[in-house]
Amino acid sequence: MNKQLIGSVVVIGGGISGMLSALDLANSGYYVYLVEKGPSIGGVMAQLDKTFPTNDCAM
Amino acid sequence: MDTYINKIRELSLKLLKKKEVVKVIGFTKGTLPMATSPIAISLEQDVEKLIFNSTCGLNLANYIRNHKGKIAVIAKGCDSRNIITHIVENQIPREQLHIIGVPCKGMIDKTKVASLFDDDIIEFSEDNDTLLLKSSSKEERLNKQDYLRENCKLCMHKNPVIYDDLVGDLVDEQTLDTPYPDVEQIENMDADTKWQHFDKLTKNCIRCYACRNACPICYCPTCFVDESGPQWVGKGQDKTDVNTFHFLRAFHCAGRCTDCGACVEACPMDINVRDFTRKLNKDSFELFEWEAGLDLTKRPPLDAYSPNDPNDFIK
Amino acid sequence: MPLKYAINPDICLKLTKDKCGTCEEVCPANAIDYTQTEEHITINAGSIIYSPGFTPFDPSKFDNYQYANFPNVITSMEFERILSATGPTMGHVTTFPKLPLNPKKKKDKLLAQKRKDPKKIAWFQCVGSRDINKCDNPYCSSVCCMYAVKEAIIAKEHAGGDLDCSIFYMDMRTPGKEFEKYYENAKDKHGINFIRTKVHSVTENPETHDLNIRYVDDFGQIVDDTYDMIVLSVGLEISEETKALSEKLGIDLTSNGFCKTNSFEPVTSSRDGIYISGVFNNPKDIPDSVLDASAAASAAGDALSSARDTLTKSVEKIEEINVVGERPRIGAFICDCGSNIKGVVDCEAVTEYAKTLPYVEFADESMYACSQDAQSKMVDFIKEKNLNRIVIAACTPKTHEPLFQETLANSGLNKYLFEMTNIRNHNSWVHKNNPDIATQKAKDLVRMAVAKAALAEPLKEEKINVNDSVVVVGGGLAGMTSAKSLATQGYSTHIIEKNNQLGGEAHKLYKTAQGEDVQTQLNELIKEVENNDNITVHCNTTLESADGFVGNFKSTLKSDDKEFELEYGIAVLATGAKAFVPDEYEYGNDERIITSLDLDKMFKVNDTKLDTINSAVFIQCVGSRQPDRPYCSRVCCTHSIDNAIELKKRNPKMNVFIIYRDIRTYGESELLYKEARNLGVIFIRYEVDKKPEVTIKGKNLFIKVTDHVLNMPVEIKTDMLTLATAIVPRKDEKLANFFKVPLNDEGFFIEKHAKLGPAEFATSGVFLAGSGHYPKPVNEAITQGRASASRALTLLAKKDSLFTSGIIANVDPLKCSECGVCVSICPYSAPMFATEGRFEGKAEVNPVLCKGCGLCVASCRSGALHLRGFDTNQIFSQIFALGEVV
Amino acid sequence: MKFITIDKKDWAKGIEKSRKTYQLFGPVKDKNGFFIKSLGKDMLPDMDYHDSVMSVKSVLFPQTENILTTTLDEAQEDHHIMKRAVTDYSPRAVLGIRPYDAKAIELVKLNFDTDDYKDPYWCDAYEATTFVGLGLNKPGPFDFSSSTGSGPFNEEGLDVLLADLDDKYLAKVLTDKGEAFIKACGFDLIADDKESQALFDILRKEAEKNIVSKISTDKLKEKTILEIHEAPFWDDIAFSCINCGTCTFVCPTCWCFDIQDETKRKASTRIRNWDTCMSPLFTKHATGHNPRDTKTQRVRQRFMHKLKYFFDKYDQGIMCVGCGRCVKSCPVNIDIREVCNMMNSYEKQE
Repeated sequence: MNKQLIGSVVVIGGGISGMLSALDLANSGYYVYLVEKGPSIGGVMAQLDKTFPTNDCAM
Repeated sequence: MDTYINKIRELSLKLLKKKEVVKVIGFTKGTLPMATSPIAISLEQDVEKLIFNSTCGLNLANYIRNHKGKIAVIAKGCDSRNIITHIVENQIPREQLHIIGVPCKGMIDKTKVASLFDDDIIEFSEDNDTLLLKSSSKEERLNKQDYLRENCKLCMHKNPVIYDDLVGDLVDEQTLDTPYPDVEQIENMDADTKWQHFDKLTKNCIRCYACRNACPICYCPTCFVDESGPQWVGKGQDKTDVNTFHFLRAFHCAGRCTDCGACVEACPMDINVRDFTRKLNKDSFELFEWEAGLDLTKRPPLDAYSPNDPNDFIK
Repeated sequence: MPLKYAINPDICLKLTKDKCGTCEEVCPANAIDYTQTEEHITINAGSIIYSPGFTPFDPSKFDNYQYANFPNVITSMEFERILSATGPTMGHVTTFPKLPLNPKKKKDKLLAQKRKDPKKIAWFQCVGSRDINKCDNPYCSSVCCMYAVKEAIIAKEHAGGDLDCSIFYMDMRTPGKEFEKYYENAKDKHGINFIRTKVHSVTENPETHDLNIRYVDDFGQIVDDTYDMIVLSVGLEISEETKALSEKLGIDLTSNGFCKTNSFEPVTSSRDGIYISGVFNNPKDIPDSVLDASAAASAAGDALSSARDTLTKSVEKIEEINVVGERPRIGAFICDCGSNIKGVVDCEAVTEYAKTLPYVEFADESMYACSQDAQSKMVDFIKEKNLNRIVIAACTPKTHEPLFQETLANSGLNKYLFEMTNIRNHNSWVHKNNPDIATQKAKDLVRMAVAKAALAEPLKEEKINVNDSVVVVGGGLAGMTSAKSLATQGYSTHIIEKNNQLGGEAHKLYKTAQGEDVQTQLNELIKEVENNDNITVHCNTTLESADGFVGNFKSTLKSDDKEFELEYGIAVLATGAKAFVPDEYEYGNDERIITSLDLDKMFKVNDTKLDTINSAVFIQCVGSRQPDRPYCSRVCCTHSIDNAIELKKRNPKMNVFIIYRDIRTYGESELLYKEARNLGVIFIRYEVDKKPEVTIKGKNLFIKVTDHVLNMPVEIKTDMLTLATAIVPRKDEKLANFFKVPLNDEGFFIEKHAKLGPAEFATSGVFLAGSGHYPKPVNEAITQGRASASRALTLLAKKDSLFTSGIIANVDPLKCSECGVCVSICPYSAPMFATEGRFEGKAEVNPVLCKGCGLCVASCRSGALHLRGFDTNQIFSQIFALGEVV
Repeated sequence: MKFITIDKKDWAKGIEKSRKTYQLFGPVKDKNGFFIKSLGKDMLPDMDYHDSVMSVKSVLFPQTENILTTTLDEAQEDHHIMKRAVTDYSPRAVLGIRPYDAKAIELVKLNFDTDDYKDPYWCDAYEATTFVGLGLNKPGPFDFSSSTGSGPFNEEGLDVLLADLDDKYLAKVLTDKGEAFIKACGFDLIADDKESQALFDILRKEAEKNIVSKISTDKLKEKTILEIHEAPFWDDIAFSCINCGTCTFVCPTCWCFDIQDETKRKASTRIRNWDTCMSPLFTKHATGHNPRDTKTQRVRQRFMHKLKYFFDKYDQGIMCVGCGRCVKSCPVNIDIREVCNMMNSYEKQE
């Protein structure tokens, strides 16, 4: 017990969900490693045209 | 009219005597036959100077700002509506005002009357609905109803909306099926005709700004035309600049104008400035069911945002 | 469609045979590095968030829809790219969109020449979802109905109104916020056809490649029809790779490969320290993924709270140079954006032109102005040339302005001495075919930006002092969860609950959709909350007022006629919703007619009446999805089916009917639907204009409904009728007013952004969780509770560095006419009348409340209000600059 | 001195003839009143008018006048160099103006044409202009020109004075300029000097009988500025004033102007516009301070300038010719006659 906690988090997956987890943690005081297997982050949402139901541009 | 005058003097005297107010703002007789002039009476012996007749066409709400102590003001229907607008727009607190309401029977169109004569009118009097006029060359007896100002003909709020005293019985209000026939006429013009109409309308404007200065709702410390950084409007007689002044002023009055007619009354060039403001009054009425100066609790429609505001103009 | 390119090392000639190397030569940014190899890095971290996402279902193996063989059968993902302006057809909807697959293949080329604008497009729903015959995906993918509707509408927008769009579906599942309205609009306003059927087969006309389909319609008739294109609405799948990694990570999955979670800890995997989010958790759409993301951050952070701030670094602040009174010395930077701008605009000419403009001391062109090296060069230029205003002609300020402003700050310039003009989105992209005009326009835009920048003044950002305690309004599941997370991370939190106990509506629930007992878990959570030293619970308490702004709220609270005040920095609104009290189906006239929550209560107390029932009927959509309440209440389908299963389990002989409109068991809840049918629950569909009729005849209770299969009226005699009632918002206008947050037409709170800000409000410092946002089941309410906490935490963490924007309104008191338009019109209560001092009575703007929207500025007739950074003289000079000719 | 008889039948022909040499201005009816306007082709002055709404001062001193121009186009050699605006100063004649307006021009001249400084724009226009006046046979009830040193047949400032004798005009040629104009018209019927002058005298006396309105200015001079400045009546006079500029704009003697630079595209023009002491901008300093910040101060300034400062400075009487335009145009009926009398009769209470 009482092992020293490490104030960092690994986030696996750079889709919308992973990116936002990483941002929230980084903005609240934790060091974040964002790991993505592809060459860029953005995930499937980046491939969408518009989003339902507001027709906002997904990009 | 005489009963109104007597009552105005009586009430004013009472208020000054009891020191309920420090002054009474009303009209006094002018030096020309059809002229009256706003006056502030603070001495009891001066109440005899107060008069009221069909030539009191200016709006006394224009005279109630920046006084010390409580004041009384004589208010026709339109004056009272502008008093409400002033209260709503923080220009004077209600408590600082004693409103002597005058049920209005309409003001006369002095230009129209004068145009019957080639020379200057030297005498004017009225007896109920009859106007008596005299120049050095002729005399005319006129039916007052035929010589009402255009705004008075279309007025639907002759009685004061708020008041503390009344100087006579309330008069019957008219209801109109088409309250904006003049605007409709212009709306129905094609673009060219409309342009010509407005071009001709402001042709003689000398930019004296009497329309603005007679208007109770034009109370900005610095009017946009006087602004130099940035200079919104050129100051010369360039037609674009002249028209810009009139257009912008009208927009600043949108939803606030009571169509009291003081602007037209004051214009030395007989420009019917109401052609600008009336359109916006009509729009306020049709889009927001709004007439200015009827409600102490509501701000004009353009002063507030509601998600339910009409937005048909967004195509 | 990756945003960045990568080299496939298996094929690359340079890597395999050391030939070619062309890419290195042509890449203007020198981004190609052949020496990079795989590296193994070991990271020590406190927690893991696993968010691997999904892969779209591959329909190649479906032989009946012939995706692999017919060129005009495509997947929804492919169609999404076709609609996109940056996609292969640049947004033009066309047949044979994927061709030529291989330009050398003659057949492909010939087919590509047959391209035409489609007149009829069909969408097939549930391809790879809700299907165990063709694939093993019994779950609902939750998003396909929505995207199909969206694609159909956008396709019509792109192709023109006469495009015929038909969606073939089983149940239309639009249970999200504002979704039902969108669906109704698709039908009524956009004229999309919705056909409830499963298409049997697709054949192709070998000549035209038109597609013939055959299906059975609502009336049992066989219909043959021809379409130009078919879009397969493919479902979401967890990839084998993800499943394998999950096994390595040692986390339990459901039979479908999704992560197994508990409804009360919905983002926590079975392995300690690993949190999960996104579709891996359960099929879900963007806002739910976004909520998951923040919830996972909250859960991961909770576990590490004692180590907070130990590894993060803070940025060094550079002293600001005072430029007031200096003659403007403008640096103009023109960005090529690779070929994005330079491909169209003559950037060199624009740069040369910029140098000739007044006050421009220096102009430079760069390939990517946003790249690291361009940024550091910019800092050098600013220092070297003593620049005091910066103009950047590049892409959109929406994404890049903060970056450039940071660069300014790094070189000691106030970040508002900056003007950005968009010569990409507004220019090179739209004038692709007119490079000359585009160059001309770029010059115009640069000239205007320079004219404005010359008048830029350094602006001050006011520091916001943040009171770091939190008020959570509402002590239900969402509120308690939020409070718990915030308290765990060290913030003093108050829960304001109007009832005499915590727990809210959850007290009325029996089980979750995953079978957990609600009351046990709820009581545990209540105990945890009550025992947390950082949480103060105020029961029987109501909020009577709220003044102030982010970091500085102040409220009067009323508890048992006693009033007290509370100051706090953050508010979370978790006021929940309530069950609709029905006014139809004879409700209230017979004790056998009950609501879903009544039935839960019977289960909870194990009511003996349950043993006497032989027939039970559920009616769905009671008060939902009808004109006066046009939204779907989201939870009722699952709830009724769950209860139906419970009844069947208690008494397998019982006749159980569910009378429904669309069954909306989204995600893995679909499995419950399947189970219910297996157990013999009978589902009868009705239309909203043909509602079931309930009659009480003597001792008997009858429900008359038209059977959708037989197309005949049937009458069911029942011992119990459960009405699945709508969930209605509290429509708390008073509360909404206190915090200046909006309510939608139905009375649900409107979040900051439907997709990307679902747990917060546009009002800074106010957050949102639970059914006050939209009806939701236990796990989703808890997720949002956590998400709101996470969002609040990012704000609280910035406590000492929270500043207002410099772009705010200010008043010139000499011009103020005191008319109060600004005070009246401001949605944020920023302007007010000065109560003291030389300008008493004149308006003044509270910089902390001002959002810089400019409403007051535009409304001020007296010209007393100015928007800093967008002052009238700046806008005028821009306009005048436009009028000048190059 | 020379008198010419002009038969009204020959009037139009003569006028037409003068156009070869002169641009013509004269009274024209527009809406509800008469204005002195440039007479276009085939337009005749409407000599039956009584009075014009605006005075004749704008012929020499337009409400908006371009004075200097330059180009900002740096491609031009002379960019940013201010040059005098091109204005047409070819001969012009103003027909039918009333004697009090002509007198006003002489008062305005005191400002624009002095030994120290000659305003080139005004002086050039003045030089180019011939004033053909028309005696006022029947002055209106608000005309008080006889008590301001003018009158219905006053000759000051005129080049020709016409008397309307029903079927003919009798022209009194007063200057060389006048003579040149009459010649250009081809009017050559010389009338007897003595008889004609007698006729003018009778007409003047008849007309003056009509003037019922009078002001007293006799004691203005002996009062000190401070005395009148501090008189208690100013607040009362100013109360009703709305501070429009009507009175100053219609006034034939008000000469104040404001200078503005206007730039359109690359062309920059310096213009001068009529200004008005009624406007708060009139004396506003660049600092924002305004020494005449209140309405009362501005109203007082107008009357003090006209009736006291001018009187003291030039010793040419008051800066008012008694036309009565400001009295009739004022929206609130502030009457210069009353104010003048108040100032004249004011005795400081000890």
